[in-house]
Amino acid sequence: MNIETLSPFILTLVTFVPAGGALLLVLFPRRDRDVRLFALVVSLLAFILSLHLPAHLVRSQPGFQFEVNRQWITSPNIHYHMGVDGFSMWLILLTTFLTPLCVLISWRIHDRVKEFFILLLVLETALIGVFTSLDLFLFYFFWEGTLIPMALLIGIFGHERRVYAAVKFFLFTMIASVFMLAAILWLYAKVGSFDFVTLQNAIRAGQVQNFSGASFWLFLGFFVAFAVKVPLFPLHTWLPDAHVEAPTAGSVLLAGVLLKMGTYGMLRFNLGLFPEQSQRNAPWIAALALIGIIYGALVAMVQPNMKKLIAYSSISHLGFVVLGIFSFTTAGLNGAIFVMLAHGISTGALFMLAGILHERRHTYEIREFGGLATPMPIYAALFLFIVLSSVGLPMLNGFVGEFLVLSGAFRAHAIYGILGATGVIWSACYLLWMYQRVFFGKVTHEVNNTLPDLTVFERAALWPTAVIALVMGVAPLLWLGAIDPAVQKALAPFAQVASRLVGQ
Amino acid sequence: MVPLPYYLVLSGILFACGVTGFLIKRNIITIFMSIELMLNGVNLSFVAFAAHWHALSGQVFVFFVMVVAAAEAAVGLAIIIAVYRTRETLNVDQVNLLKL
Amino acid sequence: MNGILQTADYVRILPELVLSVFGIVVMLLEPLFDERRTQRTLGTIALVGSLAAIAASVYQAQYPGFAFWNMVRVDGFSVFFHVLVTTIAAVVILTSYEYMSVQRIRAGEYYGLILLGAVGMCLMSSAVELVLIFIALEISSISTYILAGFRRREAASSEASLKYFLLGSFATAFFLYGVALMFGATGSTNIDKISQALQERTVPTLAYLSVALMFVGLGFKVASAPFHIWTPDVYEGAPAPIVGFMSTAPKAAAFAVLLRILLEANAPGRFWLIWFSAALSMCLGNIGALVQTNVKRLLAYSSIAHAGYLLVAFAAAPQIGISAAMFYTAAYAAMNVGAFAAVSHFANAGEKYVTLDDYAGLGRRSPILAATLTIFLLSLIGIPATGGFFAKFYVFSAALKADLVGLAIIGVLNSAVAAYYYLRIIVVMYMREGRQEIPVTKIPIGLGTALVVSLVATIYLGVLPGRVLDYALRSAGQLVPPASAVAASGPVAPAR
Amino acid sequence: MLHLALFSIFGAICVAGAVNLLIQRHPINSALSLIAVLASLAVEYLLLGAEFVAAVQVIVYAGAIMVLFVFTIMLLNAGEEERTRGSRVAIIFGIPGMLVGSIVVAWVLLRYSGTGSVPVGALPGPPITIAQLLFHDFLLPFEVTSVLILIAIMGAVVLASREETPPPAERGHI
Amino acid sequence: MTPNLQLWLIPLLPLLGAAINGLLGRRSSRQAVSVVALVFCGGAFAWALYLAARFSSLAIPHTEFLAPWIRIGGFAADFAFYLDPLSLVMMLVVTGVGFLIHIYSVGYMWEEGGYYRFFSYLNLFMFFMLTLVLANNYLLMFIGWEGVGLASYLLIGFWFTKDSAASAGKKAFIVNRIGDFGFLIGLFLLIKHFGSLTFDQVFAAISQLRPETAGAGLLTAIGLLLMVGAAGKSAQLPLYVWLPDAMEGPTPVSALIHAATMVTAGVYMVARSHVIYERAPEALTVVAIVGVLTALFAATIGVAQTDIKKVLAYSTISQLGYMFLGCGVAAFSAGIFHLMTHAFFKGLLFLAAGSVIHALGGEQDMRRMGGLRHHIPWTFWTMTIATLAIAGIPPFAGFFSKDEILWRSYQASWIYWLIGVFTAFLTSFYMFRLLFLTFFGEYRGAVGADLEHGAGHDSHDAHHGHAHIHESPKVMLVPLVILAILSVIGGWVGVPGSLGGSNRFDKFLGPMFRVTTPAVNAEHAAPGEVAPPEKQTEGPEPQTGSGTELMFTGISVAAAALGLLLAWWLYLRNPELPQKIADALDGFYEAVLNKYYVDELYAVLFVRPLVDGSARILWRGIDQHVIDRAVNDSADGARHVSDNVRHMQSGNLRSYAGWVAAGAAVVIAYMVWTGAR
Repeated sequence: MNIETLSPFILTLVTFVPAGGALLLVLFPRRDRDVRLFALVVSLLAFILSLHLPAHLVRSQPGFQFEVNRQWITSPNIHYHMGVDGFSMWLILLTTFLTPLCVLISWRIHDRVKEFFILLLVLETALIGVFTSLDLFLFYFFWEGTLIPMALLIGIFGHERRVYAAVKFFLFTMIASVFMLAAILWLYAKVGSFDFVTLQNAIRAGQVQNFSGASFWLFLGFFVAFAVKVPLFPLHTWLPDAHVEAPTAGSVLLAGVLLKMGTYGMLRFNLGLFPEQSQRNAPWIAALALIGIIYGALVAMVQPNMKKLIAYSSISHLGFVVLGIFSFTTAGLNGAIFVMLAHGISTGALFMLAGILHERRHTYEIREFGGLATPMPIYAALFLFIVLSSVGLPMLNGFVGEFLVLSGAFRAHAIYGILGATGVIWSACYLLWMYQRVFFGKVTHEVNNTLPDLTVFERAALWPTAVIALVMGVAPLLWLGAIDPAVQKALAPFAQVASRLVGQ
Repeated sequence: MVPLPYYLVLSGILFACGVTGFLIKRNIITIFMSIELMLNGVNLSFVAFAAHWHALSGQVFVFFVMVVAAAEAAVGLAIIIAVYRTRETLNVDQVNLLKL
Repeated sequence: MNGILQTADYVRILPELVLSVFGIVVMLLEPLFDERRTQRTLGTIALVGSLAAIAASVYQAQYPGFAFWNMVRVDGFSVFFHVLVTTIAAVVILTSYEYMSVQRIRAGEYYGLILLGAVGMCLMSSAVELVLIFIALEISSISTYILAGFRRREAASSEASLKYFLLGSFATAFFLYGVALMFGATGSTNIDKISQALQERTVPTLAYLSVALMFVGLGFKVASAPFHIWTPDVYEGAPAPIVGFMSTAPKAAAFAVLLRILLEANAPGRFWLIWFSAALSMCLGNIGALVQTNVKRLLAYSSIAHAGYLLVAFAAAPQIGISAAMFYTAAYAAMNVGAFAAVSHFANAGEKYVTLDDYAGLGRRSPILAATLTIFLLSLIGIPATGGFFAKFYVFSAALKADLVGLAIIGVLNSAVAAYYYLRIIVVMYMREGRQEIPVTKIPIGLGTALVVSLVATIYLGVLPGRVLDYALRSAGQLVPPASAVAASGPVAPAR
Repeated sequence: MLHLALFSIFGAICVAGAVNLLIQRHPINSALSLIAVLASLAVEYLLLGAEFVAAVQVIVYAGAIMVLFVFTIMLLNAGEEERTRGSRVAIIFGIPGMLVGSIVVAWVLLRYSGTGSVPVGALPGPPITIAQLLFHDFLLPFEVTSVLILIAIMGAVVLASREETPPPAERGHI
Repeated sequence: MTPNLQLWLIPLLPLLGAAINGLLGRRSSRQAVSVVALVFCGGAFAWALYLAARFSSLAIPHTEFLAPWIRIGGFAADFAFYLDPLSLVMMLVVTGVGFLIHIYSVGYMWEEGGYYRFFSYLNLFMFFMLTLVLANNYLLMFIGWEGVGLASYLLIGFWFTKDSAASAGKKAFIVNRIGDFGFLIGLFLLIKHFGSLTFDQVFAAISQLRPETAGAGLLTAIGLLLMVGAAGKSAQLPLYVWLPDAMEGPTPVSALIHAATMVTAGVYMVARSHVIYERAPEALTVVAIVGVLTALFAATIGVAQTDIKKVLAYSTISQLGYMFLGCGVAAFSAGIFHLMTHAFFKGLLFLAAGSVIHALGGEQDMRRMGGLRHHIPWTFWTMTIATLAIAGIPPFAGFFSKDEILWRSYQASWIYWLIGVFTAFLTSFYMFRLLFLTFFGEYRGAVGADLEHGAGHDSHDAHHGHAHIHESPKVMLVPLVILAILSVIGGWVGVPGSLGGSNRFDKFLGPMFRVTTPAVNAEHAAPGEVAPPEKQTEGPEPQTGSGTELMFTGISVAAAALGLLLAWWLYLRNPELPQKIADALDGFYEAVLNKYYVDELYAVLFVRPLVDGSARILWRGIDQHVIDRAVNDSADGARHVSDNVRHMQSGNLRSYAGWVAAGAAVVIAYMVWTGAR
């Protein structure tokens, strides 16, 4: 059949293939091995399907593509409206790319295998849905949809304090997102539609009555929900717990994709719907982002627990993203997206690596290790590679994004760039120190002498991330080419806004 | 010639007495009686209003109220008996198994 | 009104007729069967009865209009509640099968009372005459009083029944007083006449007073603060299936009455009354539930909170508000009946296992039951793709349409807080290992069906709520004449 | 004038009876004072011209319901009620609430104009007309009350019946 | 039309080698590994030579576009290479010295574990270094910049089981990062104001800037920021601390990375950015001052070191200081000249030292050496040549380059010169001290006795268990010899006019530094600037000064000779004297011996506070006791409230009635109030 005819349905397919797989999983396979294989196949299928997007995305055209828009519920006027642009497409690919790796890395799970993979696949669907949906209701639908499987993954398959972590995670995000719900409902009550584009036009045209009064609160409503997910500085406290307790695959998706939901939301909705408010509130948001960058890094530096360290490092990295977004510069936004992707890859890989270690030693405590480079050289090499990519070494994925973000931030306000750039130092500090403590020196604990090196599945899970990390660093244009037009479009309104602000 | 409000106030007083009884009496049966008292108060105002509006429907209403009262009485007393069987007391203050 | 009754008159009370006939039949047949067979047979008959009643209500929908000289009015609104109530009755009967056989409850009276109680509830939703409303109210109340006390051996059960009964009659007296004063204020007990009277004349203070008193009475029935106080005790003491019944059907009916009286009769000065009652109910219910350890009691508190959410819809603009409320009652019925069905199955004989600790590790021991219960709980939280979500969603959007931003904010915050205690149950079921071994029996057919039905309903309302919403919207349109809609939206003004 | 006198006398008896109901500590006394209240209320109905209601009041209430009460009291041979202080709330919130409420109500009622006064037998409620209403306009409620009573009977039977059903069977593991 | 020179071959060949060795090396034999490494590295060298041969016939500067890298909005940074005299020189030095050291390493590392790792790292380093010198824009340069940092991190930590080595690597990387931070900010400034990072565009834009337009301040800022980067990479004050520790790495690494090539990247970058510096005199002054101070400071420390490699390390720092001084006085070509010669003799010194260590089975402490000249003559002689070169004894390479720098610096300010000369004296002193301690006198060490030296050298010990000191194998000696030759003749390309030479080197490089220097700037140089450097920069040799220049030359040579004599007198004539002196001024001596406690100072000032502060205040303090606590407390608070609400449910019927009545009262009162209004 002609591949072009796929385009209208592709998003629906990509989104719901995993869920369908999960459904089949409920019904059919019984033996654990089949379950694993099936999950792998499904997630790979989703990945292959998602490859259709970059292949057929018209890069020159900034608007939404592969759109599908059907009436779902007449009253309230809810549409099944999906579409992607340069922003969301890559995030979808990130999701579909990471999920098979999660399946691989979770190969060793023995308890409640079926439930585990069902939850994983459902989670994937919800995540993809968040990035594809253009109807605010649909968006909220998927947004909340990610909550349950993630919470269950943490709570059922996690480690010692898993329940506390799961509940904390659930409540934090839940409470935050009801504010968004309120804002969405307000918009609906005034405009009578959940459609992103419609709302955007209505707001731009100023057809929403007493919008100016409410806009700040609406902005805040959305922002709080996203800020908790990111997580922005004072709201981050759920993240370390969630990460430490989550099973490896959970952490990978949590850090790799879930956090991006927040930044994506800021980009799409806060900037898309409330450019003026975004401009006004940029200072304190950027301040929080900077605090997050430095604070996260410094706290990460002193963590005795490997996973906690990585968790705090993601706080620091996501700070870059927020900083980039609220710099309102081309470089900043491009960089922000790129950091999202890069962080998704490298931190995802880091969590996999940590998980591999945990599988062998059942601890994340750094002092339990040391000198591991001797017993497990390949592991050490890959770990180093990923660490470097996360440190932001040029020619690896981390650098491009951070560089763009910082230069954008610097262009916006020199001080942003300068403070943000200190992050470059910190990241080197905490990651290399951790690496040294874990891998260098003599083997301190006898147990570690006998640790086996990577298994086939683990390699299969890790190599792709390494390769992608390299490619992203060497040929970022493959990504930026699609991102840049979307960025230009997103930034278009800010010219007027700026002028208007000056006017006032 | 009696002003209507008199009747109404009288009914109100009866109703209030009923409420008070519910609040202060310990014996379940007496509490139940206070409820009857309230109903009667209501009945009085029904009749009074009926007279005032020259609408007999008010009186019919009273009739229905009585029927209901009778039914309630039957059920209520049955419940009271059931409670007494299980708890061996008629003091409400001691019927507080379910709390918090 | 001429003196002759047409068949239409009977058609318009057909569900009630069917129900009462079957109720009587069940009651009469009871002595004819021996102990063992009685349960199932009578249950089946009762089930058939309620199904027939559903059919009757659907059929009845083609004959809208007044019957028995303006006693009852059949319109979309009443049909909606007829179907709802009868369905609930059917599901509860299904749920009760196993329960009865375990508890050795006398089936005849049990099913009879459910069916006859349903009669009262149906009448409540269709009656437009205060006399009839009062009697119907009493029917439903009294039957639930009795059902609450059905486990006579348990002190808790009879105590619940007593509390429910005394407080119920107490509240009824208030309601009755309100009716009397309304009769005094308008000279009529017919809702339409009342609304006319209230519109043409300047509203006398007496009317306000009577509305207040009626609100006390009905507020008690729907368990809205500050008249919610009885709920936890009664729900804890009463038999689980019955709690499922009385937390949904009479409530729905009472809400129907409240809607009729407040909106159709266009009761004056209701706005802030409802506003505060709603806010208070939500807060008290949710906060109270946070530390509960008894699942039935916890759900009781949650039902208070849900009454609050429902009242939010009342406070909103009439038409959309009514439809929102109707949808909410349906969704709430679906999930709550389901939840209590699961609870009652798990509670086992004598309702031993009702504390959170008992639920530990349920996810392992009987995954199906746990999964279904989880879905109901998620729906109660208001997670998308469940009826509960759309219910809340619709209510709050109605509130925001009416610019009740404050109330909406309180509402969403509460629903977020509420997530905590529902989540606790889920957490305990899946993330804790069971301590003592609790007998988990495999789900019997009746209960299974009940669960499936409510599950399907919950999901359906969550994924494709369109039809129900539209229906509710239309019937709400019939219920509220535009004139009163305008008048009613008057009090809304201060909210801005 | 006579009318007012009669009203006041029997009104006084009503209130006295009601108050007595509250202060009497033995249920029987309360029941008797309640009967007094009911009786004098019947007279008030007569004054208002509702003969039928008055009659029913005496027959149903005084005759049937109160007998039921007394019977129950005897059955459970309820004694003096001991003054347990189980509830502070009732005193702290309930009584004031009651007072406030009744004062407000009384104020409304008194200030409720649009009433003339009611002459004796202003609205004769002869059985005929009552029947007219009852069996025509109010036919449905009338019929429905039968359901109500049925329920009441069933309830009474279920709750009060003493027949021993064996205790619930414990389900074994499956 | 410019022919396609396939410049990309030069960096990519080593990368290929690195990849092959890195991925396949584990399973292949040492021979195969060394062949791969040498072939690819040598290929790059060969190609560089070929280019050099063709150079005169090329259109210079020559830019070669390879592929796009980052392009967003208007900004673009591509994979494009840039060939001009400067990069040619650097390229030749890097590939040439690099190649030699590769050869040397084959011998030196033969017994080491992780042989393939070593060579793949080494090739990787070559790749990054060549990218650095060939880049046509700052961002690509930054790739190389960070990349060489990575390579040095890997190579310093090559013996990762040794904690000191691991931490040294980390330290190097992080300190470099601090420098890079400044570099980055500089780049951001460039982007913000010139919208590009490509050398041509940036420099063109800058030459457009009239100094009276506020450009000067901006350029100064950029210059200073870039200087921070350079200081980090080239181990200048205050960021030099990583280099001495870096000696934990294998000696060839110290030779290649920490002496010959990487550390000179800073100098290269400053020279490359000369357009900026020429317009930012203040920045240039800072460069000069930092350079001269570093030179002196490091030299003083070098005097007291006992570890042979540490001495060389500090001398490296000091020599780098010279180079910066050169650039700082706008004598860029002189700086580069010294860079080149230094690459030769310092590389040689390290290799020779390595050969010594090799011979002694890992011994690095000069106090346990001595009298080796008979055992390892080749090493001795080459080492001597190198020492003479670095000491600045004519006609060895070091003499010419150092002398030129000193002369130029004098023209800028006599203080520079004075310190420079004194440093020259110190240099020759500690270098000859090293030479004498190592090769003269009688042997003080004990090879074969159990040696407490790093795990990395275990294999050495194992190999040289029999106590006999032996000359290194040919494969190690050949590079020594070649480098020795270069250290002798290397300087002759730049014989100054005063010595009858024609400074061909300067003529070769000079133009590219001269072209962009508009004479006008001379006047506009900031006031108070002693003898604005532009005047002299690369101006036609002031023949008049040749006399004075000769005199100064004489002085510096004298200083060197003096150093030699002093060393001889102290360490050969009466060897007990040093100890006496040390005791005499023990406090000061202690300080010098311990490198002025700079590391300790940094630890106290920065590291400790940072770590403790993060741990105590940020993590335990804010994160756990404020934020987390707040969250949990609010949860408890909710539970508390809930408990109170529960107690409404006293279970007493009358209380319930009370609530209802009260509620009813409120409702009634409210409604009546509304109605009565």
